[in-house]
Amino acid sequence: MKWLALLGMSALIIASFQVPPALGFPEPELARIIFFHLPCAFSTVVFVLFAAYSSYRYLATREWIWEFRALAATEISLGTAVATMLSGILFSKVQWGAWWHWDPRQTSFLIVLILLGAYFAVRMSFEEEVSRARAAAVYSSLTLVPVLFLFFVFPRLPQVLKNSLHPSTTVQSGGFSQDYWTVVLGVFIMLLGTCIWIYKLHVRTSLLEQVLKDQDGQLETSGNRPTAYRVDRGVSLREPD
Amino acid sequence: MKSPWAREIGAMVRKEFRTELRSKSASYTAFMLSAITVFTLAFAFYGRELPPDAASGMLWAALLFAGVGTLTRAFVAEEEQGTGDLLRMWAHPHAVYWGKALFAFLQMSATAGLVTLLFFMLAGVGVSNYAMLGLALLGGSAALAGMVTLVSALVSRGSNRGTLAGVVALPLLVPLVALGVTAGRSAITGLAQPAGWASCGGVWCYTLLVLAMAPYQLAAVWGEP
Amino acid sequence: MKSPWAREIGAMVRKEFRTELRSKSASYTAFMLSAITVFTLAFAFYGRELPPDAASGMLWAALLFAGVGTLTRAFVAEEEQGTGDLLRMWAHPHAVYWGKALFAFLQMSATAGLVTLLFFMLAGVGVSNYAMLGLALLGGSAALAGMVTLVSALVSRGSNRGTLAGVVALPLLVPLVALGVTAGRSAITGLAQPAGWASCGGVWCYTLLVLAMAPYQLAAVWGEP
Amino acid sequence: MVGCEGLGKRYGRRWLFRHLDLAVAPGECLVVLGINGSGKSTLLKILAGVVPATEGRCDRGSDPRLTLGYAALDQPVYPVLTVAEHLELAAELRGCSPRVEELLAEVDLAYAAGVAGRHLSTGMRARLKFALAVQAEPPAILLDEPSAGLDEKGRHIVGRIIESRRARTAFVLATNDPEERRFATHEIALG
Amino acid sequence: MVGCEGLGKRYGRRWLFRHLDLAVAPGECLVVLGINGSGKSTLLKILAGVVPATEGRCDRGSDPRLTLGYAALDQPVYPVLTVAEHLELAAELRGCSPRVEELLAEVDLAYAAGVAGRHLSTGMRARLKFALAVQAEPPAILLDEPSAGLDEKGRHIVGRIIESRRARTAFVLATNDPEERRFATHEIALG
Ligand code: HEM
Ligand SMILES: Nc1ncnc2c1ncn2[C@@H]1O[C@H](COP(=O)(O)OP(=O)(O)OP(=O)(O)O)[C@@H](O)[C@H]1O
Ligand SMILES: Nc1ncnc2c1ncn2[C@@H]1O[C@H](COP(=O)(O)OP(=O)(O)OP(=O)(O)O)[C@@H](O)[C@H]1O
Ligand SMILES: [Mg+2]
Ligand SMILES: [Mg+2]
Repeated sequence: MKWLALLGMSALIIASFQVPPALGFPEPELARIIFFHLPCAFSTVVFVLFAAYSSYRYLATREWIWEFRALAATEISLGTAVATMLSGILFSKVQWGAWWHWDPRQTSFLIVLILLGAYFAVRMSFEEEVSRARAAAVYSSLTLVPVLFLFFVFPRLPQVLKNSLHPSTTVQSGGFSQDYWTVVLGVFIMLLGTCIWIYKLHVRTSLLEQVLKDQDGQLETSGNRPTAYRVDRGVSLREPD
Repeated sequence: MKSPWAREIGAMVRKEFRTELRSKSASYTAFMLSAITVFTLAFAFYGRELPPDAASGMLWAALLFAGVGTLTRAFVAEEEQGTGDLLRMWAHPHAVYWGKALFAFLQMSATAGLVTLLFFMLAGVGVSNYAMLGLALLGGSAALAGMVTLVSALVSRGSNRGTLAGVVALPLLVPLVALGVTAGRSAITGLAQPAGWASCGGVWCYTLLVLAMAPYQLAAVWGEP
Repeated sequence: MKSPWAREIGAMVRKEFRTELRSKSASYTAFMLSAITVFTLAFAFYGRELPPDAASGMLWAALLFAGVGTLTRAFVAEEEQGTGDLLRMWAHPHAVYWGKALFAFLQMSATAGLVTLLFFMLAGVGVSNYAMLGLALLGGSAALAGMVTLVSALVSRGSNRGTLAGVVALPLLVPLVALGVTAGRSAITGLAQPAGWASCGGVWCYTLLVLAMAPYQLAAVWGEP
Repeated sequence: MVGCEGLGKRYGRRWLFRHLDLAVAPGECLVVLGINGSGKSTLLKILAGVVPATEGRCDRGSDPRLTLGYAALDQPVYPVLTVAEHLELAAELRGCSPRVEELLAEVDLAYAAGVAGRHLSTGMRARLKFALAVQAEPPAILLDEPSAGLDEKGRHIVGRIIESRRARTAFVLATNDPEERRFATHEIALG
Repeated sequence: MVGCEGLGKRYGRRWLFRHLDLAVAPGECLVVLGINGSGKSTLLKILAGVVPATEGRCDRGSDPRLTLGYAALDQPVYPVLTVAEHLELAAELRGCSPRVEELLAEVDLAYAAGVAGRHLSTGMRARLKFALAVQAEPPAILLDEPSAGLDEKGRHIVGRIIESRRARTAFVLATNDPEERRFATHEIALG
């Protein structure tokens, strides 16, 4: 399995240099950044969606597993989002000649990053597990719509498109040549696989932590199983006046 | 006899009004924030008269910050007083939400009116399409009230609530601001009317979305133990 | 052995730090708030870059949002928690004021630094006179901290008298902001340097005035039973 | 009727109690005993549904607003609402009749119907909270340190409140005051 | 040494008390009695200097921070500061030595030195407030309902605190609990 992954990656790397430069870009040679840029963006969407779903499931069925899944998914989506941003910044340096161009796409994606980051601010400020889980779940279900809006809708509003340099219609209009598509998709699948692997490990660890906590607590309690006992109504503890 | 819903929500709103009228803290803060905001933003451009399509941005920024600064207290105050538990035991979460959101909406639209008035007095820009501006502002206030009320409940039992509320509420409202600003621009300049109306519709969609989801999320995050 | 003053004020500042920055989230959250404030403001102006002589005003607006909103709670929170009486019994009013004002100043200037940094990083306007800008911002933060702390004490006791005092006191910030904006503008654009320095001096006079009278007013309004 | 199954509460690493099964029926009065910090109030708060349990579940009846009453020493009231307004608000939210005069007479607070919450003395506040707890005549009432801070007369009122409702109400009392063990039909010791 | 001359307190139309002259010397313990709402706590708050008197004047000694201790049932503590931090803060502001271990041992709260104020139970909070009140060993100590909410052991601690300081300290107790009249050298009934 690992070897397969390694093989695939090396193949993709070679392929990414085999494909001809994309002439659509100011700097055709360096357009290859897109092979990293776009898959990261896509995986971000995937994990954001899944995180929102898990949060919803947690609220529906109060099972811890869903809370752990939501947490893991959000962490990974934040990671890929940062990767998108970094590659994008690099991209804008080489293509537009400035690290930060104040492009609507950049602004909106910055807010996406903040939305994802705030999830952890929320988590950190609740010390009790139950309340923390609920607050986090509700927050992440709240973020779904804004994230999707900033991700897909806002950059494509006409009045925004007109003063944005960032390409946004390449995919829909099939702007990518066949070989580009194959590489992009290949990298996307690779990335997704890796992310899912990390994600699974993450969920496992949080489950184990939870179990451990309860165990420890049990050890600390002095066999604490209080039981009610009937009192003889005849006796009154009131002192005789 | 009124329907139970009307009765419960009415009771909540009445309670909020009484509290507010007797300890004028919230309206004081609202007044303070909006006044300072508008003044500063208007002053930012004093001497040079305001490019009309920047005006909309300022207006919405002012509203956003005044709103977030004021309304986040809704549930935070309850928890700080320790009266949150009373509501939790007496009331249905949805009634609590609607009551507080309604009050917040009234407060917010009052603030919005004040801000807008001050703003156009100070900045001296004309409006070419009042209907659009009004609709956008109304929808905006509703969405602000609905969202910030929910956020205030979300953070009310966490630590350093004050800051957290801002951190959570502001980015969630950015889409609203984006749409509102667009609508405002075309309302002020009179250009790109279709786009303006579209974003006005967007604002209202966002509002409905918020108000549809919020009560259930409140029940989850605040209503239960 | 430190002087009693140093010890008492130090204790107050330490207590504020512990209260505000206890949970590990606090500083993270505070940082995010100032960031978000700037971004949201920037967002309200998407698509059109900022005229350099408006930048100063925006900067001050951002400062006010990020700073004042939280600072007004300084004393209000004490009274709402019911811990005000503890301070009244344990501490000398002046020590309380200086402690809280100092903490507010630290918080405020940290925010100011951060906001300014982000602001100029993102807004892409150059500064032609750093010294002037820095001085203006520093003085401004001090004045804001001192003033807002006092106002918070005025309104904290809940009596309408206090609220009224607050309403009267707060517009006093307006001249400060006006001076600050003017100084900032000439610091950024590099035009009208003399006027800039003048208003920079104005900011500092204002600061000294506030800090000179505030402790006594506090002792009168808050210190006595 | 109030109860719980396999109830457990953990703060950090420490379990206050665990595997707790209770079922208090009308006519019974369960007195919760234990030293300071043993978890009495926490247990009552969990039963009242204002603090989440770590494990297990509680039975609070169909609609807790009408089936559960709760009064605790530490529970604040609204600072600016008057005594009467508290009762009206609670009644409108719960959907029962306010019975202001009747209740205030029962707890002997009628003279203070117009006093704001923040101006109430300890004992007056305790009386108001009793009135609020029994307003809907719920089948289950939870009282946390009922007679703390009450004068002679107040303690008699507590006695009357409990005795007069015994037959149709399940009581749970958390207390440090040996006096109050006289109400117990059952007792449980925590910690 | 704590006292007042011609002290009077009016709320609206109602005088809680008037023309009140007190002088409690070390060795004496004044117990303030009265029904709920008669003004016991208000009197203590006025003596402590946190509530203004309507007329008359109080004597709190040269520097109330060091000459007066006050602990009341209704007095909250800082939610986020820990028990130990409360004692350190108070000591640094007053300018006396913190004596954290010593005091916490006396009130039997050493095990909770690191617990935040909002996580304290009623009885634990009461103990913390005793520790704060006696920290500077002031010549006058005011206690409002000291043993309310305390368990058996806690009530013994109250007894020890008072008895051990009798000789050098003037005590004023406001209480509804007949038990506590046993400390009285003098009594006064309000209302
Ligand atoms: C910090 C800067 C940047 C950020 C945050 C960013 C972010 C994104 C995101 C989130 C997507 C996927 C969402 C979508 O498809 O709508 C995307 C797609 C894309 N980006 Fe960027 N990007 C940045 C800079 C750049 C630059 C400088 C270029 C090249 C000039 C570029 C080229 C592309 C292309 C070609 C796509 C696919 C367009 C499509 O979806 O049709 N990006 N970018
Ligand atoms: N939110 C919390 N986080 C951590 N610990 C807590 C929290 N709330 C309470 N505790 C701890 O739980 C224990 C039980 O508190 P509780 O108020 O139930 O005690 P209690 O039995 O009512 O005591 P008392 O007789 O003094 O009222 C205390 O030791 C307290 O420190
Ligand atoms: N700020 C205020 N404004 C108006 N009335 C007040 C105020 N504070 C207290 N009162 C009234 O003063 C009276 C005395 O209150 P206080 O708390 O001193 O009573 P108390 O003797 O301590 O009663 P308890 O035994 O219940 O503690 C009460 O009737 C209360 O309503
Ligand atoms: Mg308790
Ligand atoms: Mg009292």
